[in-house]
Amino acid sequence: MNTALSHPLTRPALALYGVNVPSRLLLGTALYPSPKVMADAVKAAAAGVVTVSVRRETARANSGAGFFELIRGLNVRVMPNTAGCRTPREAIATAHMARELFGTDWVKLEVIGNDDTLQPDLFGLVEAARALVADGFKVFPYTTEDLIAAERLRQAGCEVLMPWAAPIGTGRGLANPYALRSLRTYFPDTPLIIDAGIGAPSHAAAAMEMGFDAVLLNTAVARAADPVRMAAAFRAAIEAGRSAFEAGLMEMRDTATPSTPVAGTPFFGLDRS
Amino acid sequence: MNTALSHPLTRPALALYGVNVPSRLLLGTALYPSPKVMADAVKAAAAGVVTVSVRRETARANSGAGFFELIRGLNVRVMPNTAGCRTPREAIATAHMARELFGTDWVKLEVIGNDDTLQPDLFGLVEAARALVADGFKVFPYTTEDLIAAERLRQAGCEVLMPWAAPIGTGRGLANPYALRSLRTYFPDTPLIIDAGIGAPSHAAAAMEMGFDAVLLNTAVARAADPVRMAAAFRAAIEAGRSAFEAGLMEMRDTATPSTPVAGTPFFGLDRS
Amino acid sequence: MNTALSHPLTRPALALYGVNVPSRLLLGTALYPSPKVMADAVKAAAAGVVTVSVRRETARANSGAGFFELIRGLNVRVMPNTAGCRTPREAIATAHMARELFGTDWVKLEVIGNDDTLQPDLFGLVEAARALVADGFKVFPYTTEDLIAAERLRQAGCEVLMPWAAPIGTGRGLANPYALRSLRTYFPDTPLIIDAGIGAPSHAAAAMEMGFDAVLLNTAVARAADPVRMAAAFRAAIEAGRSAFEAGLMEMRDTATPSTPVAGTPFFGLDRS
Amino acid sequence: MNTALSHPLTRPALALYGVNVPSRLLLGTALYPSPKVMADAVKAAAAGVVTVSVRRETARANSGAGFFELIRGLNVRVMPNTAGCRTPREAIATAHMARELFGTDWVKLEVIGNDDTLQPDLFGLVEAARALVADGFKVFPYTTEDLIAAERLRQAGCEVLMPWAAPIGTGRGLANPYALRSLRTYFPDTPLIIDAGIGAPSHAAAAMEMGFDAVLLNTAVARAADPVRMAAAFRAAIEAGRSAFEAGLMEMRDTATPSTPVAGTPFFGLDRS
Amino acid sequence: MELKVFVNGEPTLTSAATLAELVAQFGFAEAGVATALNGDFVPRTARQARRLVGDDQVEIVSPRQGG
Amino acid sequence: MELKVFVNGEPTLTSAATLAELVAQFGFAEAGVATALNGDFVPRTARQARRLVGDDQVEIVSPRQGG
Amino acid sequence: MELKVFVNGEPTLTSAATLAELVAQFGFAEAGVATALNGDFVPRTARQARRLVGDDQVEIVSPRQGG
Amino acid sequence: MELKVFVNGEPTLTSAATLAELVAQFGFAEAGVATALNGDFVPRTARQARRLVGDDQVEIVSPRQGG
Repeated sequence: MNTALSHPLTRPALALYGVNVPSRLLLGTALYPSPKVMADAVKAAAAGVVTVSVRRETARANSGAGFFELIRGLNVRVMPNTAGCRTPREAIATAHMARELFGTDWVKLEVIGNDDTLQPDLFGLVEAARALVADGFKVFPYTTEDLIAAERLRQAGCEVLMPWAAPIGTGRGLANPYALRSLRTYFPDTPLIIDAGIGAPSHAAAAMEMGFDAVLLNTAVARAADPVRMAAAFRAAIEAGRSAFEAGLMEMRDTATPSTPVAGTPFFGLDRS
Repeated sequence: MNTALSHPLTRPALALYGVNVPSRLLLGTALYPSPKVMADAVKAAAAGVVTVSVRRETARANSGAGFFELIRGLNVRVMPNTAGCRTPREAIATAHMARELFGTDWVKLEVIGNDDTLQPDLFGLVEAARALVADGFKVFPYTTEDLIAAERLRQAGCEVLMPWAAPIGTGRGLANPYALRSLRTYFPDTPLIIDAGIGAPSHAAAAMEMGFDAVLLNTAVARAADPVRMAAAFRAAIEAGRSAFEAGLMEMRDTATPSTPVAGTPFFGLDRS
Repeated sequence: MNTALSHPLTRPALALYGVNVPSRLLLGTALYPSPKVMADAVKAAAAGVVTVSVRRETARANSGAGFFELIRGLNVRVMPNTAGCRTPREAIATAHMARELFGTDWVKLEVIGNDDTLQPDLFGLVEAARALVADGFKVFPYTTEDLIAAERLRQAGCEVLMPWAAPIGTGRGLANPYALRSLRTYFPDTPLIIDAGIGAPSHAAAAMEMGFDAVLLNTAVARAADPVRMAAAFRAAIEAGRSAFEAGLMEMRDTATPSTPVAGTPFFGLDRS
Repeated sequence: MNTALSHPLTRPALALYGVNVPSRLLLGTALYPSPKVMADAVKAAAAGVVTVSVRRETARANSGAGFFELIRGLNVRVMPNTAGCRTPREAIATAHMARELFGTDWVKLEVIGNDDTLQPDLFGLVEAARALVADGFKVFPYTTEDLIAAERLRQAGCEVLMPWAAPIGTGRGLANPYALRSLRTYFPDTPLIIDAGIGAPSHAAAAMEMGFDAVLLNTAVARAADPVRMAAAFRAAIEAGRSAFEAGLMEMRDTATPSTPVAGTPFFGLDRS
Repeated sequence: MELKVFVNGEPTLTSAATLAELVAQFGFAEAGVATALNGDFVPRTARQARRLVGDDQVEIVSPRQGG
Repeated sequence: MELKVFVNGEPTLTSAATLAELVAQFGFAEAGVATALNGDFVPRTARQARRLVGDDQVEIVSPRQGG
Repeated sequence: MELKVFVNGEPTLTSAATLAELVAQFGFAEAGVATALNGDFVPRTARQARRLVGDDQVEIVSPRQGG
Repeated sequence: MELKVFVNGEPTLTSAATLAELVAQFGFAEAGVATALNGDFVPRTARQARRLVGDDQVEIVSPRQGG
């Protein structure tokens, strides 16, 4: 977006834990048809952060090294997650292993309540966040639109919150826009990143128009017929939504109002029969 | 969108009446705070077409000349409208006057059924379209999502249709997405431009994701706090929606599915108490 | 609904072409598992009107007589339709045949634009309505939410309009509530009956809450697992929606407000830590 | 609904903590224009349960006695709430005072996270529920659609859950139908009562059609122009929604399908020009 | 001598001279059906007067379920 | 001798004999405006030939913003 | 000799020695109200035994409308 | 003499005395994997000091794709 890019000063960068992130699109690295497509998608998305995980290594495969090389080559900030963790204890140990491997104290904290819905367990999440903050982590909790959980996460020391749009991988978009608006209103100064459930660029644009600070997604790009092209589409949609938020959207109206001036309409006032 | 722009060949240009239009955003020229802002917005939007009108001239003002100069300077294709016309006869005479003044046979045909809703009068619209096509016009009818009216307009010789999203100036977005999908499915090969009712870039992106060919809007840009920035936002959103349509959106799912691989999850299978 | 029934005077009956109809539920007679279930459903629905059709008779079957007997036995006003007619001429001849057979000048006028969508052909509809009114019919046109078509049908002499909720048999409910509200507002004194597309009692209740005068449906009852029970459910939902409309619905609010009084809350003002 | 009432055996009564409740509508007693209107509304609603509260008494007013008399006269089961409580400790003490005053161990447990949104504090809610169950209460927790909180409340010994539709007093209806469906699916055998946020009978009917067991509301009735009539409307809508759920709703379809038989359509196959 | 007409779309040979006779020959109760000829309604009372000619398109309908 | 006509809805006395003269008298550039007479378009090239008569309804329009 | 306690949030001087006496002094029917002391519920039967001390926080509540 | 421990959930016989030796025996680059023992993280620098005992639950993980 030339215009956008041409007003850098009017565009406050996104600051997360004091770090300026160059883009409001955070992208996952899983589910792509190939590592090359993943790398190309990350570039096309101009992603500000990429999310990664840790998994059990096997002597034969030794797959970790290759993947890490690939990621390093992207020159994008990495945020490991604790995906699949069911308890605070698992999430805490996983976060520590990830910090050592990836050399970053940023962590996308997932504590999943059950395997069907992959819904955040808000209770375990707050407990794990408290412990990890105490251990010096910069915690990015994957949470719901729940206001009180958000408050507790802030009190636990989370400076950024990541509420879902809808359950992971559903691509349903904003399942509860009303509650998400309340969350945004209620935490005007906390960076809020919509994480999970985004299925289309229009969903991401709508989130940004509501004033959310960024969007984190994976499946909608990785599972597109053309992931690279879709990554570029999300990049543009997120810039569009952010620009619209900054540019001030018109008010929705109930009744029609002409755009073309009414004054001087030809034939006005003549017998129209 | 770099990626997008880097695949020009994969992106069939928008052809309207055999003319390749360089952008899928058509922009109105009314309601801006100033002519300068309008001109800057048209540039920021990289609009493929701008809409204009004809209005009664007065000896003193003689405002037409100045406006026309400004528009000519934009080097963008012009499409005059018949806004405010209540009968086919008015619309026909207005279209002829516009063709002589603007030197184009393109016309955005509006026949408004009533002044409150500014809703298209489908009956007058088809009648006027038939007459104007016979007079050699390239007619772009502003219509509703009505399938049968669409069929009659096609039969009348309209090669492009412009269904509304919602009434003019309401900014409500797609009021009846289900019916708009049917229209798109029912006319797979007719260029369909969503005209009127778009209030936010996410609305425009959603329309493009549904496979509509372009979007025509005015109020949402002109009435934004920062019209130029908003124009750029719509440009990006429309590119995003079109790219997403071409890139193949993921299927929406009812149930969650993990993005991060499940295989190799640490602590899996251990006693989790 | 006892209370409702106990205020008969406060409940203006539904008057259609000067005839007081005892219920705001109009029910179709097709698609039921058996004639008996149909008859029981009509009774459970306490339907004010039942819709019927005319179809080609064969010497062998001679099925018309038996059906007509069954319907006569229900002691409910009958309204024949012109379902399946594609042109005004077909609809007009069909309406005449139906009037002779059923001995009523009421007709549900359908002129279908195409067989896939079964969408009303507004052009043929207005033409046929004009002719049938001239022939002394009481025309109930099956139309869309289009305001201008509604105006033309009124001018053609239709004293009642029947806009769709969604295409026939889809059960999608109110596809365009915004446009339906406009229609209701725009024709405050014309009886408006929502016809087609209703899938659940909550859809019917919502239509009545918006101030529509009645609901006509068929598939949602006939295709229910238990049509008789579903008929009773729709009856109750339509009474509920109408009562709610008359009783004055609360305003929707953006922000929460306590129902239980705040004054006198125990422990108020004490240190809550 | 005669039909409904005529199949008592086919209608499993609502059993809450082993008690058969005669109606699926639970009604609040606050915000009515007068005690008489409240009493009449409870009767018109045929409410199965009414909710009440405890508030600070003053020597002069001594208003408690009169209110309690009125409620006793209604012969409806009473459920006191802990409205306004901000901490588990307040809620626990309030529940005990209510049990002593109203002579029931049923309690609608509210632990409110903040005064603006009146949103349940899921953390305090679970803690208070655990304590109250241990003290022998039958706890009806006012909660959100959160699955994990629901699981913890069940584990705490709550045999009934009361998820919100939307924040208290907003009348917005089902803010997140998708999540509410998941909750219903996930707890097929737990009585689930939709509590708060219902604004219109159609909202209540929709909740019942989704398979929820009952609806608890207050503002939508008390703040109606005619609360008594609105109470009757909600009663009918809830019966309608429940009957529809039991009767098996049709499947929503994307494409139209005729209700009137196609076979034997007059003029079929003739030249239709 | 027989005529070929179309009854409800089916080609039919008939000796009936009038629409009334045709209806009778099919064994339909006079009041049980309604008729159209070549796309236009023919009232019961007019069937007797309406003589058939070759290739006439006859519609004979009766009451049926409807939505 | 003067005629009364309506120009853009306003009653106007004019000595112009033709539509072309009327446009000129108003000081409009010939190519800067388009015209209609009594509801029908009159091309620029036809204005000279079109004589005015009493109560003619003349529309004179120029380019303007549109949506 | 008088004690200062808080009754429903209001500072109050009372000569009541017990919670039961306080309730009585306020003229409340014993069974018409429920009580809490310093945030904890005090059953009716325990009010007599519960002696008041300075700055006690007393809650005295009765039935009221609720949602 | 060999110990039975669980490595990433799999029962394994090993002669390694410490977590560091175990990682080495599996052929993992020391810095290429992270480890946990019985549910708690063990930093790279602490693996040498951490002696294995029977039935220890060892997790050995490396970088992978994530959402």
